[in-house]
Amino acid sequence: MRLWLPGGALALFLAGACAALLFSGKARTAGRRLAYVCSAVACAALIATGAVGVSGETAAVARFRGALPFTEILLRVNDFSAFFLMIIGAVGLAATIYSAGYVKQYEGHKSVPLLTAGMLLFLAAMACVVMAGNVFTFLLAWEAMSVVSWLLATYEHERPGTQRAGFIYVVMTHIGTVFLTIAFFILRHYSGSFEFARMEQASLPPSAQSLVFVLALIGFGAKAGLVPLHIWLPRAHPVAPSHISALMSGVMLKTAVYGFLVFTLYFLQPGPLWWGLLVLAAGANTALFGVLHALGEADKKRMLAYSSIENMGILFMGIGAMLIFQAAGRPSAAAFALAAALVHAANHALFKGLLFMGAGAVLKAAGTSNMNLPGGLIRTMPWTALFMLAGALAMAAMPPFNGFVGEWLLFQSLFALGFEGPTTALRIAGALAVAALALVGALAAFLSVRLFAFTFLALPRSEQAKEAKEASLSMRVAMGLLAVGCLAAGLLPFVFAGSAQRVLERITGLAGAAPAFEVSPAAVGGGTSEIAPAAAALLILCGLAAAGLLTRLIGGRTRTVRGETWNCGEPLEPRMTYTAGGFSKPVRVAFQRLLMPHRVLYVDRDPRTPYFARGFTYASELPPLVENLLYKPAMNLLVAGARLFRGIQNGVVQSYLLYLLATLVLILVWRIWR
Amino acid sequence: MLPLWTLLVPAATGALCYAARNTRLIERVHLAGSTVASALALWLVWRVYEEGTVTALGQFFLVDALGAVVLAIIALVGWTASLFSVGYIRHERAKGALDARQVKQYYFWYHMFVATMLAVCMVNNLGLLWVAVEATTIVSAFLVALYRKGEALEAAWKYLILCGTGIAIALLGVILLYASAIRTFGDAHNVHELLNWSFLGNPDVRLQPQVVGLAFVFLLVGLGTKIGFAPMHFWLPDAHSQAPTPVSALLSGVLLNRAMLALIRFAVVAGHTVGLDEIRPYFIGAGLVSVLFAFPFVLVQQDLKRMLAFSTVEHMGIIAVAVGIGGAAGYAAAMLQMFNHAMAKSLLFMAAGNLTQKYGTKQMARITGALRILPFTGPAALVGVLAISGLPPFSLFTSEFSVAAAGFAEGRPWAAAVMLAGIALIFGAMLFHAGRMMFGAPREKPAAGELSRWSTYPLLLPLAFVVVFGLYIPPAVSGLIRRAADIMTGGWAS
Amino acid sequence: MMLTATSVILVISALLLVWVKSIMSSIRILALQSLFLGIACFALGAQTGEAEVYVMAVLTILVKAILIPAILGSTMRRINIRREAEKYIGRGASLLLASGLVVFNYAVTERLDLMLLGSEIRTLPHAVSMLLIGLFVMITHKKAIMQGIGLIVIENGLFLLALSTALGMPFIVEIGIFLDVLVSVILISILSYRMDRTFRSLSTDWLRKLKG
Amino acid sequence: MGEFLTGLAQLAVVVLIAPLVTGFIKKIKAILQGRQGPRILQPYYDLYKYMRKDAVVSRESSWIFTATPYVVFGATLAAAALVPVIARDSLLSFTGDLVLLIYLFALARFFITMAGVDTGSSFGAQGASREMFVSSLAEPALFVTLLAAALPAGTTNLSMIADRAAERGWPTSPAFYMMLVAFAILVIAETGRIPVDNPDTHLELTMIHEGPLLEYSGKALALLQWSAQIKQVLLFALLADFCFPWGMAVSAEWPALPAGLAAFAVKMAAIGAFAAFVEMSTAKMRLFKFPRLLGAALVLSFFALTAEYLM
Repeated sequence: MRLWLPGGALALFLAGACAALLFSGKARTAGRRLAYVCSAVACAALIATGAVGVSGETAAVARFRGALPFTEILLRVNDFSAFFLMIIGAVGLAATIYSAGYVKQYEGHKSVPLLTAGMLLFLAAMACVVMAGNVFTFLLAWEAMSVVSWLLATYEHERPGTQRAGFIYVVMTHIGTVFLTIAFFILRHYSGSFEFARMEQASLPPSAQSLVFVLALIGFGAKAGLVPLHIWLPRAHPVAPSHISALMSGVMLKTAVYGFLVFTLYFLQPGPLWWGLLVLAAGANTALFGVLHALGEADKKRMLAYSSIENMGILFMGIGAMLIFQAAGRPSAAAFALAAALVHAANHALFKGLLFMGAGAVLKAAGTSNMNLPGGLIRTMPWTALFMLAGALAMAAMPPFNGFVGEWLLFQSLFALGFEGPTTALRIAGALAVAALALVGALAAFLSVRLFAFTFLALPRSEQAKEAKEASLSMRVAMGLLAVGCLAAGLLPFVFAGSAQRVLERITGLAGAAPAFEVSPAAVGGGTSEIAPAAAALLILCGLAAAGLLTRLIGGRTRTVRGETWNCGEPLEPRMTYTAGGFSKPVRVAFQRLLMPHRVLYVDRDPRTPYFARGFTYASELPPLVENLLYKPAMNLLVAGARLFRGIQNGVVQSYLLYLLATLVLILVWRIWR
Repeated sequence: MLPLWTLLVPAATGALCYAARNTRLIERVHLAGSTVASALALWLVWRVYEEGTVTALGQFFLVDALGAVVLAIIALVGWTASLFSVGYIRHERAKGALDARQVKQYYFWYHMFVATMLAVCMVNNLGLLWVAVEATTIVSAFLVALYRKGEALEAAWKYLILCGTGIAIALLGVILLYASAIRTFGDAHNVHELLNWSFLGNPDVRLQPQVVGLAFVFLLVGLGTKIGFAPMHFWLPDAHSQAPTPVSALLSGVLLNRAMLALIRFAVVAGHTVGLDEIRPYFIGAGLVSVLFAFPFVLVQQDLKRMLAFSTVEHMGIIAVAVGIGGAAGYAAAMLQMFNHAMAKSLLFMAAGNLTQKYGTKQMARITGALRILPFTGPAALVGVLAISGLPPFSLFTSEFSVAAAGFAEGRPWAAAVMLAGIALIFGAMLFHAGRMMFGAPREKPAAGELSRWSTYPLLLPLAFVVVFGLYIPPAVSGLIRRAADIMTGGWAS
Repeated sequence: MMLTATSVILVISALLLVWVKSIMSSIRILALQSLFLGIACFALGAQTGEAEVYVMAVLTILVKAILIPAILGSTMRRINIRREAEKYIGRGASLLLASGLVVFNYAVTERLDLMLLGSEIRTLPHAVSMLLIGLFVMITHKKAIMQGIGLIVIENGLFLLALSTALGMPFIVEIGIFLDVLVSVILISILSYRMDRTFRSLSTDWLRKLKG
Repeated sequence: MGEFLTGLAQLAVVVLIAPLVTGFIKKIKAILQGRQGPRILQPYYDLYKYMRKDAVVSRESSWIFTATPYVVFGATLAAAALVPVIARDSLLSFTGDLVLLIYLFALARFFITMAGVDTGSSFGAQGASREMFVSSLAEPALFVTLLAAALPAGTTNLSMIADRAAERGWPTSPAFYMMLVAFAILVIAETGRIPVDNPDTHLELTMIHEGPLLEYSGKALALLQWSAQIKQVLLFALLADFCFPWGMAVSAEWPALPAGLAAFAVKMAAIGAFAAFVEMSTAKMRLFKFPRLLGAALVLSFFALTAEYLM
């Protein structure tokens, strides 16, 4: 495994960042362009490392001695981290190309070199998290990633609400990191060293195993956005510049999945059944919560953030299924479930990155990310529309695209859980998971139609939407790259699944087992289960051809005429078309027990007659439930308690002397008593 | 004779400043004096690194590795604070908050303060150590009472009374220690030599356990008041917020380390007779209480400098927990934490000074958009806040990580876990305030732009230390810290 | 033997301080107390023949008995108004409390088996009780100056302890302690003077603005 | 090679029979309502008529509007290739084609709803919104029912499920009947029959499936109607495969295929009659009563599942 690839990539990132910052004044654009080149080459190097590393052995990349024995930086690439390096490299490459065009809008009033350098450091930090070889480096890279992404998210801190969103984000991730640190220290206690390689051989007693598992779940759950710990995600992602939120949603959440899998696969032996059940339940709950709230959102980027929560929920359902199968001693089914999770992670990175970039392009062109205002952009922004359509189809898990592969695998493993789960309770849990995943899948389709249709189709509902211009070339190239990636991953799933091959073997213990997709868990039925989306796509194509041929054959040549849309005889106005809010209204009504939407209807009564109203103003929005019910009361209690406690410093010298005397007497009494 | 010169130079500069006529001359003398003093101190530290321990005037002065680390802190922070105070005092003078006489008094007491703090880490006799610590209190009380405001007077009074009582209780401890030393070794050695660190520091010196245990309790409470451990810290926020900013930087960054050094020396002595395991719970208890006690005050704080003062209480707690955890790793972590905290806290206080002078208020609610208005101090303050809350790329993460690692290694997992939780909570509270101050659209009232060259360049030195020490600590520094840790474990091998 | 007698007198004088009403009379009691301490030190010097003890005796009388009361007196005169030394709790109650403290202290110091320091030393409980009374004075009195006086009573108690257990601290340390006490008294008087000029009263009720 | 030919034959049969089934259902409904009703072959004539008419496309719509009919027909055709109708194994059968089948229907529905919104008319968008609403409620119940149906076979391969179901003979366990009722409700919901949606009406407020098709004309409308009919046949065939799969041809020899075809015709007639009868006996439900109906289907399928587990 060539060592200089990952090392070179990190060096290039840092060099690029410095180039962007140092070249100021006249040479600013040259510096920035150099930074983009460095970043692009570095991302390519990451992809290459990943591709090579997936099959290769663990290889140490760099080791720096620290002052104290355990503060030492160690970077290494093994097959598992290589898979995630590929994701970081791919989306990083697209984001770099995209940012070349996107940052032009900040030219005048914001410092662009800072944003470019920040992005490069962010990519470097994520790569380091995945390549960390010991606890100190992991925590160093993990927190550096959080801090850099926080600073990038609050880049436009003039806008109200950005600073607060950034604050909530960085505090929640920091508190999550405390859980991780404690888990790492417990592991170190039993394994005797901070090296990950040594920690893998650690044998922990069951109680310590469960404690470390729960701490890891909370720590990484906070970063991945599992429901009770998700409140930062829908606030932080929308405020960040679009290519940064693409990186945050697409890639940063995957580093949390990487961390959790490193804990469950490498550090801990297969644990009891309740582990898997807990993760499955958390995943299902997160997925449902995410998709329902996404449907309630009017802001495009907030909706995409909630959809990221939903996809992370699906991912954790896959991991939950894997844990259950591992606990039940069914390694091949566990490998299948893990393949589902990993493939979905890669696919989600691709299509979520694409959608955020598309949203950024629309935001730049139409000036607003509110979905009810723009419309009909497909005429002015055809290319962005085409790529966004690809992204939307992938998000809705439609067959020819990559979203379907992940969901298909997950359905298979959940069906397997339903058929051959170890106990009846788990089978019913499997069935419940199937129902939840089906509902989430359908609502995701609802979501992606809403996302695409009400931005690009129908009539433009605002002036700015009318004169929207097509996104710049670099943005289109980036989006095109990702769209092609989605389609390719959809048609040839073996590429991605195959790359996770060594990891799957590691779980199943059978070296050289049939490739991931040929692994047919007995429960899911005999026969080869290699998915044939390629075959399905082929079928659809020949179906298209047949349709064209058939109609031509039977009907002969016919002309098409451009006419008026039927609107009961009146000319069609943009005001009459549905809005995104109206489109998802039935779901909000059906699930109002869960969502508790807040509606305001103000009727402007005509004073003269009680019967006629001059106008209605109607507003409906989904209150952030978890925040209102869980976080706000806790914070109010904390602040009230702090204010009460603050009274102890009452400014009176005599009382301070009394405290001093009391402490002295207290310690003396304690000493005598001991 | 080097230690004697290092003491005399600041005293002389103080006197000269007081004598000098116009402010230009005072500033020039002040700068020259502080540069020479810091250079001498650093040279002394280098000699300690070379020869192990430096003694002068026949064992009157004795600087070991432990003292050298603390000496290095006063050298660096003292120098930056003196650079900063030139700009600060000019601005205060221009604003009319200080008249000519007060400026002269300021410089005089400033150098006296530096002199007494230098004495604490160089003096050999533990009794004189107590006298030096008492002297620092009195001298800094003059500095706290510099402004002609009611609050400054109130803060100085509380500072004097509380620390005076605390120090008196500590004196009780020293007397008991000395009495038991006389009782056991009275005849063998000359009476004056019994209280010397060179004598009491040896591990084979055993005094009477009960007496030493009791003495340590008085010392802990007494010096604890001076360090600012939780239930006895009430003077600290008042004194640090009312003092002129360079002085509060010295108070927070340096003075508390002196008291901690004294407490550590007495702990090492008590440890030899009573055994470290009995001393440890005191330190860990005081440390944890301080860390947890500081959180509510930081959360609902309105005054910027008071928030920084409470953050100092928290960090003194962390150092106490590190010393309490003990072992080579624990003590090394404590020393590293002491150094890093001094750097980060002085950076933050100087940045806070700029902010308060620029916005003309200490209320955090009225400071917004600092990143845009103070292009250098804003980011420096942000780096300071991130560093002080222990975020990785900076030095404090390394030391807090090693404290926690030592905690888990030495079998004190719960203490380390509670400490980590406390640090995270205070991080949230501080960032809440810092975020509101740094970000946001700047109002038009305070015009953008830094105050003066004097107020920005001094920030560079601590900023460099905070950032560099995050990833790479030069072997010289880590060697010194490791040797200081050996002293704390094995006692002073003469 | 002489030492234990003087220490009893010192404790009584401290209790008297708690009882007395006006500030000037408490300064006089303080001077008296320091004088007794000096005499006891002089006697001890005679008994042991140590030169240093003599010097310390002279110093105590000079600094603590004469100089400090003079400084405090002059500050009070400069404020030129006869002041009440009101307390938070009435005279009777505070006297009761103070003596209660002394009794508690005697019970405790016995249990602390400090007799290892020398069977013949009886003055340890007295010293600790003077410390407690000093603290008590500082806690109960409203007037700032009284807190200063409480501080000096504590210093006297500690000096007594040092004398009885170890014939006083090493000479340089004693000089240091005297210097510190002297400078802190000077500082207290400056601050009280400035407090009077800013708040026109010495009561610590004015010193309550810095909260939280 | 024989396999491939039978698969193609099956595909042709499904595509050709689809309009006949719709015509048959309309005929049965007419007879039950006591009127003569259109002739059974009327759908064929309609399709032929549409094929030859010129199309009118609204000015606001984009290329998606014109592409939708072909994508929908293609997806339905692909779905037809998966479902075993006459012979046991369909043109393309692999484990997990059950999931692919449902997602192909979802792809068709995705494009129809987009076309509905594309024209900018509120009827299309309203129909699209309700179509997605119904399908998102129906899908969980559908998946659990399929899980319950496929449980005895233990695999998600449609052909193998049909084989296992055939060997089992007439089931006696109550689980089967609960699953059957749930499956029936879902088939009606998916094909847009009366209790859920009225296929014959063009009344703006009630039509769900017809809404997006409002703007279509000419060849496009023919394709869309045809694929709707094919989808209906496929769903009926799915119901037949799971619940009464007897009579399907096992091998490609001479006597098996026509017998399979005959059995298939009988089954389609039976299910069509049942659908017509249901349409006659119930009125269309209010939109926000659907969650209750489809929730009932979900609960029924869960009971079937647990009963199956406990058996």
